[in-house]
Amino acid sequence: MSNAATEYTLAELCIVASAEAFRYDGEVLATGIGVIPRLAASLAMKTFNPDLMMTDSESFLLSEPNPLGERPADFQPATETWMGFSRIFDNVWSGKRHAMLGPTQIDRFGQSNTSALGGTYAQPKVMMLGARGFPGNSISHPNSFFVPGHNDRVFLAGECDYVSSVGYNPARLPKGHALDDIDIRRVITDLCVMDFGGPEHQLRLLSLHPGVTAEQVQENTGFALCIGDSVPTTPAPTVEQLAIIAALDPHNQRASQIAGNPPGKRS
Amino acid sequence: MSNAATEYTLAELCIVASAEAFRYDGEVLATGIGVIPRLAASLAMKTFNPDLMMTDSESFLLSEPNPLGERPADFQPATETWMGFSRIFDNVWSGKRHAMLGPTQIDRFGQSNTSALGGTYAQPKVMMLGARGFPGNSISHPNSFFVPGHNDRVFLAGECDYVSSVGYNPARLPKGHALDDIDIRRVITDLCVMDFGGPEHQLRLLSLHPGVTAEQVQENTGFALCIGDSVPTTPAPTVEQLAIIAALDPHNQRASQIAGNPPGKRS
Amino acid sequence: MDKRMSAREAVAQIEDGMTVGIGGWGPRRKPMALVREILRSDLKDLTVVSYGGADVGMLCAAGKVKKLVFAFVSLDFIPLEPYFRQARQSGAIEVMEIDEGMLLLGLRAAAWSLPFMPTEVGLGTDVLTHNPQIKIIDSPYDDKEWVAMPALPLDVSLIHVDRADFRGVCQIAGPDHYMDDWFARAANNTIVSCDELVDTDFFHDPARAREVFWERSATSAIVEAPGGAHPSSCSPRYGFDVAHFKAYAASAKDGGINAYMEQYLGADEAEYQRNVGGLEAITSLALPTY
Amino acid sequence: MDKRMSAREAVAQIEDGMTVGIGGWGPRRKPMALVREILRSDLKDLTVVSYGGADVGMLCAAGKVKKLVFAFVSLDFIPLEPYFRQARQSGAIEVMEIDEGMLLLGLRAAAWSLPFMPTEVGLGTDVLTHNPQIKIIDSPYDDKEWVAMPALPLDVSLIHVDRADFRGVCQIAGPDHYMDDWFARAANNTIVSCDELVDTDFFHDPARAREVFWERSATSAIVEAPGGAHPSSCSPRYGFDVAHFKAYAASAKDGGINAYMEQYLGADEAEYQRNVGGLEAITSLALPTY
Repeated sequence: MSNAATEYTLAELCIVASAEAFRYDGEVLATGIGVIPRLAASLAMKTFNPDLMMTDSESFLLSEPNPLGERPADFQPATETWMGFSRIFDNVWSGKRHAMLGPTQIDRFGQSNTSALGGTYAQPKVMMLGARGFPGNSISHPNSFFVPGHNDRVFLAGECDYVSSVGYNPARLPKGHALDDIDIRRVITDLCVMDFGGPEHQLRLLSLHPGVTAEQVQENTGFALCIGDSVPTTPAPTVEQLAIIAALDPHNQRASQIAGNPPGKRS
Repeated sequence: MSNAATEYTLAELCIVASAEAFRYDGEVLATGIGVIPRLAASLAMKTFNPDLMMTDSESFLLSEPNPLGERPADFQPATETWMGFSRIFDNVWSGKRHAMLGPTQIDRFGQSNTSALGGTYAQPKVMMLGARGFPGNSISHPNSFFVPGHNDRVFLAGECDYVSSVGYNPARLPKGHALDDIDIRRVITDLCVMDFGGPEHQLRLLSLHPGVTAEQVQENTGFALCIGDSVPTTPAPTVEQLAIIAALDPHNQRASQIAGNPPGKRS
Repeated sequence: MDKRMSAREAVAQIEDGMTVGIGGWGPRRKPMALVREILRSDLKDLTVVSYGGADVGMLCAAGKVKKLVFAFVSLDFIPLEPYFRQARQSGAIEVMEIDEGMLLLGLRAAAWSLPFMPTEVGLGTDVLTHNPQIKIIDSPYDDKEWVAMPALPLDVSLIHVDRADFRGVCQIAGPDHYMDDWFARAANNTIVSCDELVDTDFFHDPARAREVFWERSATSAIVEAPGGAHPSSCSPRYGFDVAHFKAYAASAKDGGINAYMEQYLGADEAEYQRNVGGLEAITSLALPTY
Repeated sequence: MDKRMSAREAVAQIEDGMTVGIGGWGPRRKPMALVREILRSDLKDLTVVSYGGADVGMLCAAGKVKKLVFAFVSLDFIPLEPYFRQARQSGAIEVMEIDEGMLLLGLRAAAWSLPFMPTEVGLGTDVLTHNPQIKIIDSPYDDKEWVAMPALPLDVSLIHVDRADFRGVCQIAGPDHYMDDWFARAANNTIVSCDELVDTDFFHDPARAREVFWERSATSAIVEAPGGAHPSSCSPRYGFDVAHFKAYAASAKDGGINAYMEQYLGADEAEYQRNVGGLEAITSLALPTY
């Protein structure tokens, strides 16, 4: 698995970088919502963390991830355990899960917003999905974020318009909890990989995608990032990883996930 | 259904008298623990309350009660709904159940004991089953009692040695509850039928089995009963009821439920 | 007890101001024939509790909803429900916006006759900011604070299932029953529409009885409604209607709910089905691939 | 992750003083091969949580139990478990005697990482008199008092299932899984014995996957133990052993547990099975009729 590819798309780079978030998870339910997070979790399960669990996005756990999109008529999913939506919460509240999600806003505390933008709470300017399962996910188990368009509207300067998920915000810390109990893992974007490992849980740059500069990331982020002296480049996918991704995504849904489907190495 | 039988056993009389407890229940789970309560609930379901629900004593609700004991090899139970033990509690806590049980002690409050007799709690003289589901049954839904041997050890003078189920005891009434919230229905014994409809929920004689006197019942009860001026005789089973009971109990298990299997009309 | 009745009779049991739970999930197995009957009625001021899809969007748009208890409203492949958005963005409805799991806990508390369920879910988020009626409590066993998620007792629940008998034994043959069992148990009056009415002996097979998720005492009314989940899915019978949902979403931008209802709703379910291409077209809709 | 190990290796993970949950119900599907391995060990001071049958009786009689958390102990057709009675009547064990549903709530609270679950069950009874550690709380939503049933977190759970694969996917094919899913979820370390070890692809059939009641992450160890529920039942494979239970009960009056163990226990499960007539005799035991 060390045969670095020379040609790959940015989406594929993001899939591989996102898969890394699940490497040391052991046996947890890996939930990737959206094409790139789902392929990332699937890739991790197919390669370096075979202990991961995954659903069919409907009601069963699978021993092998399903490929995305239409499947042959004779395709038999490798179901292993019924896992209807009500049972998902038994898992969530046990903490044995790692979700990777794409909220609309992420603030400097790692709080995120899936619900509403602007206006007032009684009459928001833009209504989105609602709080969904974010409150429960964020207080119960590790979470990572994937952002296909890194800009300062997502990584906003202030606090989220609506806080769907808890972050490292001392002002909101519940009694009896510690900031260190909150476990936000990786933030993968079209520009870079980050985590909240900076001083006082500051968002920290871990690696830059090829051709991206730290300044570019900072300019597109509404708050100060923790940037080390030398930031490594996000590793390229290997040829083997690209083949597995292609098999998991036979209809190339990944090509439509990042605007323009740019190559992974940007000039 | 008005064709009174002339020959019947005391057990059969008790089954018919116990079935009456379920007459006006509507659509609830009727749980009769033991041969006579189970036959009573089954008889009620087969005749005057077809809306009753009943389990197979294992894990399914039945549309028709199963006969007792060994059944023909080709017997097909009329399962209608999975009802494993964990789901029983969903039903219990909804209140849509009426259980008929046979505790070892019943005191003047209608409190009952299934757990321990004598000695100390740390070292009881006689250990029985434990509290079982009695605490939950008694606070959640109506309950009736069946006692195959009416005596003053069962209907004891003092309070139960261990209180498994709540009764009409003002000293134990939980905050925010009323005595009238507690719903003990019928107490059927080998001597009579009673309820807690006397003044201040006193145990009250409703009917005497043929050949039994009110004095005899009072002598065998450790506390004062409410006894009206004229106590009716427990109605005899009808010929039709006896036929249904015989079909429900083809191995005549009911014959071994009351010592000596006496006739219903005692001289 | 014969619990069969028409959709109109069933919906006539609902009163203005009642709290109505709706089963299903997003665009999946929603009791849409019953929702349509509400659209045809003059009911108003409902509090709706739902893992929301077009059920919520339609009822909001038609002015039936005073308050919505929800964690999300979505059509999945159309992530943002257009009429729900309009209702929120115009300030037309009150909301109790909570986490998906909190909604489940609230239903369970109601089903189990409890005032609340403790949870840490919601702590630190705007779920609590905007729901001051949800109390924070101390535990007698630790030094943490806990959310006391209040019970969500329902006056009525509306649920769609695959099959039912006249006494209210309901089978969900699809891969997930979602939270429908808890909607059934949390409600005072559970109205169930079914794609197929069957004889009781259909269930005299343990494999089928396993697909019955609540006892019949938790069902109050049975409405025969083949294709009644349309345009949502009723897997494994039929998928959701992508084209219809697209037309529905488009109507929010052009014409509004009145135009949508004018075109499709009809005076009853038979007319609705003629307007959307017929029952055979509904039951031929391909299942979605997830 | 290959979770297979011998019963001895699995039981070696248990330490003196630990809290051990035991699945099954009375004489039904008890993990008796694992219980027997505890009998062969020098483990002591266990807190046992069980819907009890001979598992509890044997462990009490063999001096393994410091404290018992229970609602009942019974062999059903022999209502009073003889060794459990002896242990109680000699004051040999501490007890937390609670209602069956309270036990379920305590397991669920542990599974859901909650400190307690509110319930009215126990109010007015001696469950509370003798368990002062169970606190009564006020609700923020009404004026009643409520029992705060504390979580029952388990260090270890022992469960017997029909089939499992090496990764810990467990199938219970019998008519009821009892509370085993909650025992599995409430425990830090869930040790599962199985009548049959199967390949993973056995479960690639939704009907079988439906009989899997917890995800494999809730299983820590898999012990292959054909007939391992004996003398309890493992429906639909075999019933409980009436003759053996009668001999077991008789031993309590004559000879005691040492005589019973001397006659049957053996150095390992193979020897035990020879002593009780062999595996074929076990798997031929008729199912009970209820």
